[in-house]
Amino acid sequence: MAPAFSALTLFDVVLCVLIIGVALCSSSVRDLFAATVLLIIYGVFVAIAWVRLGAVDVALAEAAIGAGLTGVLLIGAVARLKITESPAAAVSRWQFAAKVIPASLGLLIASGLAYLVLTVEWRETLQAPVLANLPDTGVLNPVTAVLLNYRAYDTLLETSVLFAALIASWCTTHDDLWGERAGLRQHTRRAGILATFGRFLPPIGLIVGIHIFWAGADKWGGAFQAGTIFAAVWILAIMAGVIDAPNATGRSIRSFAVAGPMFFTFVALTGVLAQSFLIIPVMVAKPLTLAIEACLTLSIAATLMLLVLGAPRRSA
Amino acid sequence: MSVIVTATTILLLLIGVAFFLAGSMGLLRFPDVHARLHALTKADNLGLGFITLALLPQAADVWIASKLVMIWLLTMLAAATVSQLIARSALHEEDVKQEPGP
Amino acid sequence: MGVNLRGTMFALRRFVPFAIFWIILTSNDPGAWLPGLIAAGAATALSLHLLPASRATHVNFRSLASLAPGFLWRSVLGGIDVAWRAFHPRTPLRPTWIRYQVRLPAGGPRVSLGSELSLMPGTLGAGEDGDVMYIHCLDSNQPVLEAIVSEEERIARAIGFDLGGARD
Amino acid sequence: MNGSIPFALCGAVLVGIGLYGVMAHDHLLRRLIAFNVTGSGVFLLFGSLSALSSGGATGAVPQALIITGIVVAVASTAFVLALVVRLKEEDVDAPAPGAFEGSSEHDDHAP
Amino acid sequence: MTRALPLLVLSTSLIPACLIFFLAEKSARMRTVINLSGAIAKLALVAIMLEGVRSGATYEFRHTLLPGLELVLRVDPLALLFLTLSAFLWFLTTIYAIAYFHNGKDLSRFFGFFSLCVAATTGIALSGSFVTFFIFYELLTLATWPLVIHNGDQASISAGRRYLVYTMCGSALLLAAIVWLESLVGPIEFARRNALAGLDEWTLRLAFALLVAGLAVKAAMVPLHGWLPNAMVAPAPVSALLHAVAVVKAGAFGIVRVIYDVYGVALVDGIGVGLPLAVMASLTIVYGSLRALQQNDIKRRLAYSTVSQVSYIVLGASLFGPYATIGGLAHLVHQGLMKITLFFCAGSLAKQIGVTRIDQLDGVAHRMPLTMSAFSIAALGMIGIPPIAGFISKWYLGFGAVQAGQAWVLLVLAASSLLNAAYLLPLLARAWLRSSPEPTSEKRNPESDRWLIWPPLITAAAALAAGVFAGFVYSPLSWATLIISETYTP
Amino acid sequence: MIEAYFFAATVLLMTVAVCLVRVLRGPTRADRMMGAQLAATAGVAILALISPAGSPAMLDVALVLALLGAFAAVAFVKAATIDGAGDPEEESQ
Amino acid sequence: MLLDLAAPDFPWIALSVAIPLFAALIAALSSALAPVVAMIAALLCLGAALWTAVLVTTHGAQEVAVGAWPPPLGIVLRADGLAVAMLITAGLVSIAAFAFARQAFSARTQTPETRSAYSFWPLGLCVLAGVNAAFVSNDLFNLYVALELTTIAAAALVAMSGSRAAFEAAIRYLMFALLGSLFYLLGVVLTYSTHGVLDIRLLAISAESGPSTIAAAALMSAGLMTKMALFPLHAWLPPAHSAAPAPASALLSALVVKPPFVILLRIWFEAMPELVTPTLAQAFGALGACGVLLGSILAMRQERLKLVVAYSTVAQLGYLVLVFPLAGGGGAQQPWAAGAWTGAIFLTLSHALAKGAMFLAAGAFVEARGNDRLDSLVGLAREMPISCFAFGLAAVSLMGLPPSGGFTGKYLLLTSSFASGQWWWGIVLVVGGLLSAVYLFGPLSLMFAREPALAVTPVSRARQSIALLLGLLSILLGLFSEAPYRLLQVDRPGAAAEGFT
Repeated sequence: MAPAFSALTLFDVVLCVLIIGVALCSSSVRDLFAATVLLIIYGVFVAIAWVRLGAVDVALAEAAIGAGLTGVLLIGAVARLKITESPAAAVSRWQFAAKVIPASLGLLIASGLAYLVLTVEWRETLQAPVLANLPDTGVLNPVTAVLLNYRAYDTLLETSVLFAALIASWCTTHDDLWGERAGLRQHTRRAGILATFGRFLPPIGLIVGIHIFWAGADKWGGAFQAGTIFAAVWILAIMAGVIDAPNATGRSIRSFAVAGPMFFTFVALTGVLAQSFLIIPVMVAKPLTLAIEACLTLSIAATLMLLVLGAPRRSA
Repeated sequence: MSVIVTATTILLLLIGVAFFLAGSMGLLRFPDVHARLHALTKADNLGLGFITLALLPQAADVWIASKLVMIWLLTMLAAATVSQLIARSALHEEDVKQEPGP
Repeated sequence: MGVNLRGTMFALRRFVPFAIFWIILTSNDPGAWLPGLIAAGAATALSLHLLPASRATHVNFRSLASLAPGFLWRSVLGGIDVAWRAFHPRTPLRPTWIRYQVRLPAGGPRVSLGSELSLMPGTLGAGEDGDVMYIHCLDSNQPVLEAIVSEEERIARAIGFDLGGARD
Repeated sequence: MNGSIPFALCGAVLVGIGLYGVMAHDHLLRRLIAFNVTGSGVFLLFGSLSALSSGGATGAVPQALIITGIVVAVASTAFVLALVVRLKEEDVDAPAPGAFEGSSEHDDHAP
Repeated sequence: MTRALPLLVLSTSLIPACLIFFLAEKSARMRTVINLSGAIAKLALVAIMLEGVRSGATYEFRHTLLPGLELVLRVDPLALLFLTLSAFLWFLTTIYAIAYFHNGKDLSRFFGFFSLCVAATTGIALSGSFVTFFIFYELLTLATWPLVIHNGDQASISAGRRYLVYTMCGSALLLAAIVWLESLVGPIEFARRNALAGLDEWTLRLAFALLVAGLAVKAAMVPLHGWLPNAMVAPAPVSALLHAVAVVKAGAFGIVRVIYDVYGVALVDGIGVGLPLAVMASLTIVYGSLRALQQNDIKRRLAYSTVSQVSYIVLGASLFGPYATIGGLAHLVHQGLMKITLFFCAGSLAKQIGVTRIDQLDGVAHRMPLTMSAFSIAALGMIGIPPIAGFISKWYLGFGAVQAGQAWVLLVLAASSLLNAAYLLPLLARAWLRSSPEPTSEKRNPESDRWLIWPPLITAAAALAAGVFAGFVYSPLSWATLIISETYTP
Repeated sequence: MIEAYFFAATVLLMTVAVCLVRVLRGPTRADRMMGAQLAATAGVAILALISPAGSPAMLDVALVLALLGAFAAVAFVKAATIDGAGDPEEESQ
Repeated sequence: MLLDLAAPDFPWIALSVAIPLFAALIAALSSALAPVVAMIAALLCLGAALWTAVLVTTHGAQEVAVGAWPPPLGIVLRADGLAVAMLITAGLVSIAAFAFARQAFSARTQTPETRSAYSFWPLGLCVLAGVNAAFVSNDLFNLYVALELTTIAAAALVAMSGSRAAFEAAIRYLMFALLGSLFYLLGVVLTYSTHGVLDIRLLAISAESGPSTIAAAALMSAGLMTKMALFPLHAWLPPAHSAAPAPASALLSALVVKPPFVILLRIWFEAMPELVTPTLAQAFGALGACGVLLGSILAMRQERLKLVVAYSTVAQLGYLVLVFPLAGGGGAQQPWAAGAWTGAIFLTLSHALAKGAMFLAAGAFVEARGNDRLDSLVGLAREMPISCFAFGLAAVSLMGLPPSGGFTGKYLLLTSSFASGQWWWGIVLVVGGLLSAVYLFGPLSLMFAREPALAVTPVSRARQSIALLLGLLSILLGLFSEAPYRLLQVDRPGAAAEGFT
């Protein structure tokens, strides 16, 4: 047990204060772009917080998604749309109320939760059964065991959420742009800095991603983290103009995006042979889990990539 | 031996942190975007380098140590590249006055 | 056959670093060798797809290694330089721009020149326009032009490129 | 004091801040940012409560749930963003008063 | 068979309704065939049941809605009284309507809803439980509304709106009262009398008030009658339906059911709500007659007359004496026969020679003698001239009132008869005694369409027969006596 | 030793906190973006510093951060071009 | 290996999630196959649900432990009466919506593939999968994911028409829905952290009321109420439901708002019945009553048919939460009065069918007239009698007039309100019915009006009949309530009969 007040605690407290500070700034700063940048910074610190909480898997996900992909997503949109807050909108009584009521509600909820945190005796009872049944799951990473075995059904639905979001975001395009490449038409200077970066980094990202995927089974990481990394480097290559963005009508990209959930659903359906659903037999647990994860990783990568690029859009 | 290692580590840590501080100071105090980019790119990467260096003796094995170095290299690569991009992005044609040849 | 052999060599020159990278990542876990093979292979294939092998990408590792200490040292100097200016009460800066007629071949070499300049004292690459590279200098009193020229020559040596030939 | 108490409190505060942002801002993207803050606040609270009760690291089940939650959140964010961007394009095509009041170019160099 | 018969008789109009909706507009012949065969089948079934019930048989159909809560169709004498009336009049009205709407528009829709209306009326008549009654009562509202607005013009639509406002509010009250009572005692069936015994008096009174208020809307009792005069903008067959066959009768029938089969005479008497109801009915009788006097439009005057006449039924039921009740129940039929005759004739007048106002009636009897003869018989019956049916009802009502010790009712009856005479006789006088203002040089005989002539003649004859042959075993009066003997003997 | 690392990490946190001023004040977007850049680098350093206290997994987090930290800036420079999908280095600049 | 399809433990309910999911993926791959695949999937869903209904009525509630992991470690799918009834309804409505959508969104008739023709099918199937998942799942977090799946697909359906208004409505919807999700998630987090379980049944065993349990329940309810558009969080619904294309509106209004209500029922009736205090129950009822009144009044003031129908959804959803003050008591004790719980579910079912019918009919009107303004409904009773009839049947059910499913539900709720002496809720029910008559007979009158004829684009009778069938079903639900009633009683939570104590 750590001593009452150590450098670790100091660090934790400073980290927490900083996270809160960044969140506050992000919420109160007038400039939208600044708010977005602050969200990225926030993501970095939250990832560190997860590390401190011993949740490496989450930290990986937060680092890849919170600090990486969400940043790309938001910054790209905000910077391009050049949306900023109106300098001084007319101040009315209502506007005042419109701040005070949410503020008091926020305060109420925050203090209520804080009160609960300090007074209630919290219980975590599932860690023991998770570990006890680990041998039957074929993996050694308990988080992966939960994601792909104990609560694989959650994961199945979750990949469906991603899939639905993809179709949904395609649905926002202009009718006449259907069949065009995803997002804007990217172009770069040939052999420029960006292009070179986009040629150089993806292989490294690929290795890191595969590593995270591989480590996911037994140590930490997994399909989502790896998929996010793949998606990120894929996007980089597209933004660097090295490869073309896929188009939504292309059969191959559709297959790519659909393969993971489809295979997963298929495995789930084979469970009916055993009068159940989504059974991962102990005998083939490891290979089957890895196969599902691999398919999911690819689909998550493709889906996130397409989500971040967005629907086909007209160049300004 | 271990005292020396510890002392070195702490020294390196201090240097690393100092460079980070320098980067932040530069970011705050320098007058324009490009000057600030100098501070960001150079100081922080150096700071990370020294911190990596400070960590190397404590690393559990050589692989961990190499990994730390890899991370540093990767950060440096990314930072150097991106700083150029930002610099170019923030560049306006009229800013470039001098035109000496090589 | 010769082409194939050269292709294999090119591939191998990339495969090996990737494989080493993998081994470092996995702390040399023997169980991860097989996926490592796949990973490094995939990375190589991707790399060759994105950046087809050519003269310009042919890096001489030995000269690169010989470059490293100097580069590191200069980047330390760069860090100290900028740190000094940052902490200095008056922040002594005389920023200026240089348009440098770059002689290295386009692509990796030029980008690495820009990157290295960005880590060295007083200079910051800002991309190119045609063959002109924009370089931002923190202090116009520093002998930056010489530093740039010598850096460019070092890189040319490392990739075995004859600068004189490209000079007009 | 248990090590994860600060994080739990931090999560609680983040939820409050985020909810304030969601309700107080009228700009869609700012709300989206606030959503993300709230979401991560909830997750942080979750993780730290789990760590709190197991006296150390966050349990595997909460971790898995949080990862699921993060992915769901990023999917929703991406979709909302796509909608917002598209709505903005509508505004450009045919300027009309609506969701983007004051969306005209604001001076980038204002302090 | 005993189980299926009520369902069958219901389906004789329900099935045609469903079929007709899907007929193409132009297949008029098919429509007629379906309509008439339904009507004839229904008459046949009714005849079978009349015979059966008189000899003591009961027919019952049950369908479980929720466990314990059943849709009950039961044939008892009271049900059969109403059913016979509606079956008979449906048949005639159908014939009349086919002729009336010759080459009209939206007829599939019209006849569909028309049949649906009759189905609802049948259902109301056969209802064996309160919920069943309510179901068909609401169905009637819904099925009538498209008929009221059939013309589709502004006046019809606003009349339709008014009709809905009244009836929907009424059924809301009714529903609330039904559910309230059922939440206390369980599903209420009409056969199971005295179910409410033991409930708190004020609960009973309040519920009774709600029930009667809900039903009085359809029965057009003052002050809830406002919809009825407006609804006369609907085509004549619809008015016939509203006034004689279905809607107002359903309300009155419901009140009778409430008094006799839900509360029971003794209970109603015990909680003392009979007299107020009788007073209400009397007020309505007088008020309706007075308002009728003021109308110049024929159909409007007839409408107010309905307001007045239907309350005879309520009055009879609320007086409790066997004679009064017999009078009221008989009047249910008598009024139907007479009123439908009047509306048929009014419709023919409007359709054939464009006469809609009273001041246009001069000499009309010479142009349309048959129509006006029927009209006259019905009008005289309304006034209470013997031996036409109306006289029988009034006689029994008066007798019953005296028997029940409510002699003041006689005054009401007398006043009402005078008023009836006052607003109906001038019509007859104008039609028969005056000559038409312009020379009658019509190219075609306005009575050439026999399908418009026969129905009023038949109903007029029936009204006459009901009076003359009141002692005949199947006459309305005898049947009412049969019903009442069951109520009062046990 | 761990304590020292954590102290150093704490100082780094504070360094980043100071830099928030730049993000908040701008004035240009590039300035703000630099804040994110700094946070990513500092985050890598912090993760590296606290990793000896935990599992080597933390280094993987640092690795991911190092790899992806720069991406937002790339998205930014691209979005800052005229059509939002270009390259600041293009001749049109 | 032989499959024993008739075995009571065959995981039919899991199929009702997996089949539409699989179909959505196939539909995303090939837009040519999509309409057929969607229809087959919906039919299979319905078939599975019906068969489950048979099994459930004969063998009692069924459970499928996904992956054979029993809770608390795993997730349990549970088919009780409520779940199966909802599954059947979802199947019916989606079949109708898909059949109606075939023409507008068929890729085969439009070459090359278009945006909406492509995306409708996967999204529609995702909605079906999402609501089915929410109906059968017994795990609080899993329900969250299911809700999110539904929400995202539904919001995309809102945006599908591609108009500015549609995008605005979709964003507004998402903002509310995401806020709701956050509240719900926060509640789930507190629940798990307090009790260490997510399974509703296990929670019922272990839940003792502490401050965190109360907070969790409150937060989850707030979130769910946002998602089901309960007053005062209803503002998103009307623009969203009216902006979507007709078949999508049908799915949205009929299905998408239902899972939050079902979950709300499960949380309060199954997991934490002892938390409900009389004040809380009355507060729920008050919100519902406000929703009924406000929704109805706003519905009267609309100029567009789809908005009228959408506001009517707000009103109708208000009825449902009256179940909280009315549950239990005398009404649930008598055999003929199954109680407010059953009543509310009857209302839910019939609302789904009727609203589906109404939106499909409205869709036919829009196709015929090119817009959905009320004044362009004039004369449609002659031009499109089938659709008008369908609209009328649906209106009957929504007004709670007999004989319809709406009436059965309303009768049961009314009985409960009188039996428990809470006549004021009875007044709300009665007045709400009258108000709904006002706003529904308005459009109906216009249809019957005879004004100068407007131009009509013909809509095939077959497609019009789809709405008619749905409307008819909502009527038949009332006429044949016994079987659904028996189904709903399977594993009815104790609190539904005994009331909250």
